[in-house]
Amino acid sequence: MGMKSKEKMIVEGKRLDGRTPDEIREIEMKVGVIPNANGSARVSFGRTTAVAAVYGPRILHPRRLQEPDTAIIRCRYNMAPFSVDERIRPGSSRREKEISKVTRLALEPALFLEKYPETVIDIYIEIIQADGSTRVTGINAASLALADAGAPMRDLVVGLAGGKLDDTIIIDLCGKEDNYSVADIPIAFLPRKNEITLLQMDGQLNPDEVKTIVKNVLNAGKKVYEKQKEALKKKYHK
Amino acid sequence: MGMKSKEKMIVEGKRLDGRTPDEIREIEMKVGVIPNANGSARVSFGRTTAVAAVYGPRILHPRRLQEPDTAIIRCRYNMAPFSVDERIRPGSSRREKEISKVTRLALEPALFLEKYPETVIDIYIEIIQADGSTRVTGINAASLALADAGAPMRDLVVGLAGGKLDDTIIIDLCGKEDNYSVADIPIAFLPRKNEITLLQMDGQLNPDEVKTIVKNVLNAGKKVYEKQKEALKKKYHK
Amino acid sequence: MGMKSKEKMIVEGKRLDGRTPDEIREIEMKVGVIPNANGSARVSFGRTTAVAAVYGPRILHPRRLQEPDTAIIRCRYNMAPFSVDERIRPGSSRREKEISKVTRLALEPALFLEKYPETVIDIYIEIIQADGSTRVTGINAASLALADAGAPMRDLVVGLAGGKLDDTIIIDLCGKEDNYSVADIPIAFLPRKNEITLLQMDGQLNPDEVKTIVKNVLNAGKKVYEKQKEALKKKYHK
Amino acid sequence: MRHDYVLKLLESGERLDGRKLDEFRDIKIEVDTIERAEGSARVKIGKTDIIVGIKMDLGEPFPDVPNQGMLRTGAEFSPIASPEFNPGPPGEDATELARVVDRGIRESECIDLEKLCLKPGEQVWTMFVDIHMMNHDGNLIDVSALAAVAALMRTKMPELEDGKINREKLKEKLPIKHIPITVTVGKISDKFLIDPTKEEEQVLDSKLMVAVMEDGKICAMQKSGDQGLSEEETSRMIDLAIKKSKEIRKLL
Amino acid sequence: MRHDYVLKLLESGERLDGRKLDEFRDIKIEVDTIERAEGSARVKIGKTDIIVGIKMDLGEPFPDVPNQGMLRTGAEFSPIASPEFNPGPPGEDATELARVVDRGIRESECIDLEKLCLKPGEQVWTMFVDIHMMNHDGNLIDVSALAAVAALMRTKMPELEDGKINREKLKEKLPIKHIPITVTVGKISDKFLIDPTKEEEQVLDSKLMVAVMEDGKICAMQKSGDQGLSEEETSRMIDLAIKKSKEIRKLL
Amino acid sequence: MRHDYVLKLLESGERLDGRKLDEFRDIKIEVDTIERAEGSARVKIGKTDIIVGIKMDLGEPFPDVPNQGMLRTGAEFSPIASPEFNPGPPGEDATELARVVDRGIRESECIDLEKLCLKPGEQVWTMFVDIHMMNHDGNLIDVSALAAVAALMRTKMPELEDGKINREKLKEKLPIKHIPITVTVGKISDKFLIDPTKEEEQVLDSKLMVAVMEDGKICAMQKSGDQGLSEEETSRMIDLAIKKSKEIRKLL
Repeated sequence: MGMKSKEKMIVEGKRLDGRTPDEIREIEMKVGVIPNANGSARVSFGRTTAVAAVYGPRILHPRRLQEPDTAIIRCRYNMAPFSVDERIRPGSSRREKEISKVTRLALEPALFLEKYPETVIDIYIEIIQADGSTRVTGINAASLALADAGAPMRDLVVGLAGGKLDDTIIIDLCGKEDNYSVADIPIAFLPRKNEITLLQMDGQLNPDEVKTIVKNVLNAGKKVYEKQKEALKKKYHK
Repeated sequence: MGMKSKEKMIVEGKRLDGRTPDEIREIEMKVGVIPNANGSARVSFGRTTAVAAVYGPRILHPRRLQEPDTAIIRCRYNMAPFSVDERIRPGSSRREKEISKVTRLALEPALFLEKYPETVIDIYIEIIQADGSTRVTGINAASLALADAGAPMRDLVVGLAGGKLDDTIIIDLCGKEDNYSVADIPIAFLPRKNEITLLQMDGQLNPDEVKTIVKNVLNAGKKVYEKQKEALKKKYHK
Repeated sequence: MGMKSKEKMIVEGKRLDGRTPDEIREIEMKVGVIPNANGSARVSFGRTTAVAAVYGPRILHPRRLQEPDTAIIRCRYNMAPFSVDERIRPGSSRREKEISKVTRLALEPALFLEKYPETVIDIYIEIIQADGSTRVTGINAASLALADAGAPMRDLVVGLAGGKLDDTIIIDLCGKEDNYSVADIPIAFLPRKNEITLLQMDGQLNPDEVKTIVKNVLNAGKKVYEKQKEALKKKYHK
Repeated sequence: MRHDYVLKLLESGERLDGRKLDEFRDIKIEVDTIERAEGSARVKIGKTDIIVGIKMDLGEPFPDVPNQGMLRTGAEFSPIASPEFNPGPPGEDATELARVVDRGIRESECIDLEKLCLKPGEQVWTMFVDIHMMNHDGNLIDVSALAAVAALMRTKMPELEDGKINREKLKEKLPIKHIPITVTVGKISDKFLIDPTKEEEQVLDSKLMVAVMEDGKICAMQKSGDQGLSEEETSRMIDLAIKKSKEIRKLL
Repeated sequence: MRHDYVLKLLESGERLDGRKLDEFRDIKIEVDTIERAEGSARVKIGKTDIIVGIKMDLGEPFPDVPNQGMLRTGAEFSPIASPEFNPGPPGEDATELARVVDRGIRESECIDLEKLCLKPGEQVWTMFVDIHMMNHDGNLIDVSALAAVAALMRTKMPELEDGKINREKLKEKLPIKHIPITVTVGKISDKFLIDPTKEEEQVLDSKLMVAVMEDGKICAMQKSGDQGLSEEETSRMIDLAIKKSKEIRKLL
Repeated sequence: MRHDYVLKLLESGERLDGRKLDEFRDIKIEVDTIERAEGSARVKIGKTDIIVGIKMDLGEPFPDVPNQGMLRTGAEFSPIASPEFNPGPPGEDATELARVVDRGIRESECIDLEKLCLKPGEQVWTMFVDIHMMNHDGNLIDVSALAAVAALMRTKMPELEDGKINREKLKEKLPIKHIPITVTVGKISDKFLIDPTKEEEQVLDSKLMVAVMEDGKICAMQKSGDQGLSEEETSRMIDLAIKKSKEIRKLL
């Protein structure tokens, strides 16, 4: 956002990479990619790739941090140094800290945390390669990793971004579209009841546009949901 | 100190801001300014403003830091990023660390710490705006905040700086006077018994000058003491 | 390493400082140099000087770090800010971290750690002045400090570096030789059984050269061993 | 007990302090509180009390926007403001606060950053927006965002003399283009409320922060809280935020 | 119990997974896994899984080698890779790993650093070699070193346009001169083995890491583990490492 | 027990080591102990043992004093020096020590900083004064300040060749103008004493550090300890410090 392109980004209804406005990039999902983890998954949307691992539930130390009636979730979203053009120095940036927090809040409503009092569940998300929509890609990976770990869940959590580019409402923004978009709305939700658990926005939109984008993302997100379920099935049926 | 002014700083007995050598800037003091704190106060000397809050006594964790026969004082002196010309980066500088220590030592002799074994009393001082004499302004604020918190005290603690500018002994240095002064002596003391609890010096003075300045500050400090008592009275009689 | 000298570093069998290839610089060793420590020593090889202090065994806190059947060794190798040409900023560099680890591993095999369960032994090594071979000089100092502390030891630990300069195998590299050497092999060993406990290498050598250097260092190290024993004797017979 | 009482009251549409659900506490805006800053404001909403100070400095622009001034927003949860705050580097919540306030200013194009360019690619003005907390009684984001905007509106740029800053001469105002107002709407069961106190925040299901421009456009949003929202709830919360932003805007 | 069992097996020359003592696990090398990096490789040996990405940037050379490009190697023990790893700055072991891999590259003169100088004393290329761990099942150094070399061999330098990097145009390969292969030999009682799993590493007496060049020269060594080695054992471990390095070299 | 005994002795005017109250322990000053530093000194007073090393480097001056060299004083409470010290960044006491020593040097105008300017506003000499503790047995400030001054007096500036430092050629001495001597006076009940051991420090009521110039002027003071001082006590402590500073001065 903030940057203005001199040229049109959408020409004759086609986006830079040839997609239509409501088309999601190629999605790849695989669970069980990290043998050491209790659950794990790798998710790609085009060139954006996230790997998530879940460790736990395990007893939390020191004891004074334990909660007597619930498990605690700790979440770290991290960009690999080589994931973007300019190398990222290791260590959490402010952006990574904020995304770690909203990701945790996006996942918590899906979990029956009260089943594991006094424990901690660690969710680590690594963005191996970044080309837009990294936080929602990370949420998809974390959702699958939690399911792979056998965590009791109300539903899976689906992540997908919507936005506006030129005058067009689009979904699943790639990196360049993100830079030149009018607005970007990353969303996470539980598809069964359409419960929104992450909602952020950058840019300028009138309220109706916001509502349209939210609706579009909830609809298109169903495809992402199917992909998640497929990936989980593949694990058990191969 | 260290910088030399080309011009006289005191002309016909008047300082830059029109004060006489033994005149203190306008003082404002108010207690109970932070509703969440156990005690709090705001103190201004001219454009220098300090806010202090006291939290505690509260049980100290982890337990191995507790003292079985006394409360522990922790003190943090902090400059707001916008308090001076050049923005200050957050995080304790070496200067702030040193002042935090001497401030703690300036306050401790006033307190009956043995009344609260195993506890900690936290004193936080924020310099909201700085125009010289910040550490003594902070001590005045902390003294009032402790009294406001109902801490059992032998006496209030009064802070006031003295110094030498051109050939003249002055008190309550403002920022510019501090920069161009021959010497600066911040002092804190318990007025009832004239017990000095903070005494530092920068600059060059012969011993008699030092002694004169100490005497002047102890005298002029009585006015600051009265202001403190007034501020405390106002709290109960309004 | 990596830098190439335009001139020969060894001329007519003599090194820059007049030594023959298999000659060690002047060695000074003294134990008991730090009154507060349980054991301590200062060791110089030419202009390289290391001081080591041992504190412990003492009970380890917090308790969950204790080992029920053995003492734990903590080791810090640190360069004084003024020990080299360009002032070193305080705080552990990556190099210091790595050397701290290999030094600990070089010393552990000499110690009967099982005698002091639940405790920690702290070994602090300060390089006061650096002119090559600092890690092995530090190991010699630490070995003496441990013996001075009365730690039960299988043997002393001897440190000595070997290498290749021009076409010549040498031992005890000074700083300049280190910079221009073909290869550098710092070694530590327990002389009684010739057990190698530290072995690192930088540079390029064929395997036979490596083996020759290892043999040479084990041989020449006997002199260092004698110096260590002398230094310990001096402590008791003066 | 207290927690349950606050919860029950809210579920029945009432509040401990007698306010209506869509009513703000008393709002006080004081400007130019810090004479030594280039701009400043102190905003109290109820017992929440926040000072924002603006400092202007020179810097090198980011390579991808070589002709734009820079905005840097920082927030510290100062330990004077609450018994739960501790000294130390900003945690998750302080970082989020700073970033959300920054986003509202940035995305609304509040300041004409191109007018803050001195030499493209080499030298631009940097605005440091520092959020300093005095007392925390809930709704930190709305109070901070309001104080930030109020401070920016009063900020005067120091003069440059021979390429150096002279802070004793402040003249021109910052080039303000738009004014974003941030309103956070809380949800509990089927009720929506605004301006929650710290006690109320502890029982909320979720919150939606919405930054609104003069023309009713939205320029930033952030959901928070550990419960989900339906599409319809989201819409209603956005609408309420827009409505209440107009009330606040009148105070500036 | 498990620990004792692994120990006994090894002492009798056997391994839990049926391998011979001098046998590697399955080795898979994937290159160009990270399209956005200038070079990358992912190496799996058994269940140990490591990605190395190379980023090229411009920098000022070190004053003592004003005409050489710079190499910076970093390693993080990412917490996704093992239950024992925690977030935070690199500890002793991660620091050692990065430094040992760096040493193998540097001392072998793997890259012709002088060809990476743009303006002596002022501007040179910097290579950032970042080791990113995906799963840790032992032998981290060999796997990391192999991935680093495989990634460097595929690295293409971005073009410079008006002194700025254009990463969309990658053309020339890095000037590779030598290829070091690192093999770590473990010792337990009187047995030597290679490519230990994490379980095996826990019972080893000591390890010797040896980096070997094409012509059989050694360019770096590092002993590890808490037991000593005799001169003769050292020789035998070096010889075994050189022999096994030839097998690995064929895979590149 | 020991604590009470030391206390009682002092209150009756006696000391554990038989010294008079106004008597220093043995003072040993060794100079040029660190050949690789531009200046160095090691001072032992009793069992307190401190090395100060001076490094000279080039730097950019502070904007408000563009024609003055810079002084940077650092102190680490090295863990080799005392069982209570731990590795890590300097705490409150180490920071105070460094700042108090720095103040004595700076305020006495010990070094003619204007002579250390190479190009006004652009390049000046920086002096790094690093205080390295070898053994701590009390009175750290006096010992450190003495070692710092002794080291500065011996410091030689490296030559500049083509704008680069050549540390193999040290010629000119630092331009020393004044020599501050720091004496700390302790108080217990109605007694004053100097040069306390670590044990004695633990029972003192308060301390006053006084830095004194050749002509008897005072250039820095710092009160410490958790008890107050009367005006008259302060005067007597200043007078004692001045008197004792003359003894120390003779040793340089």
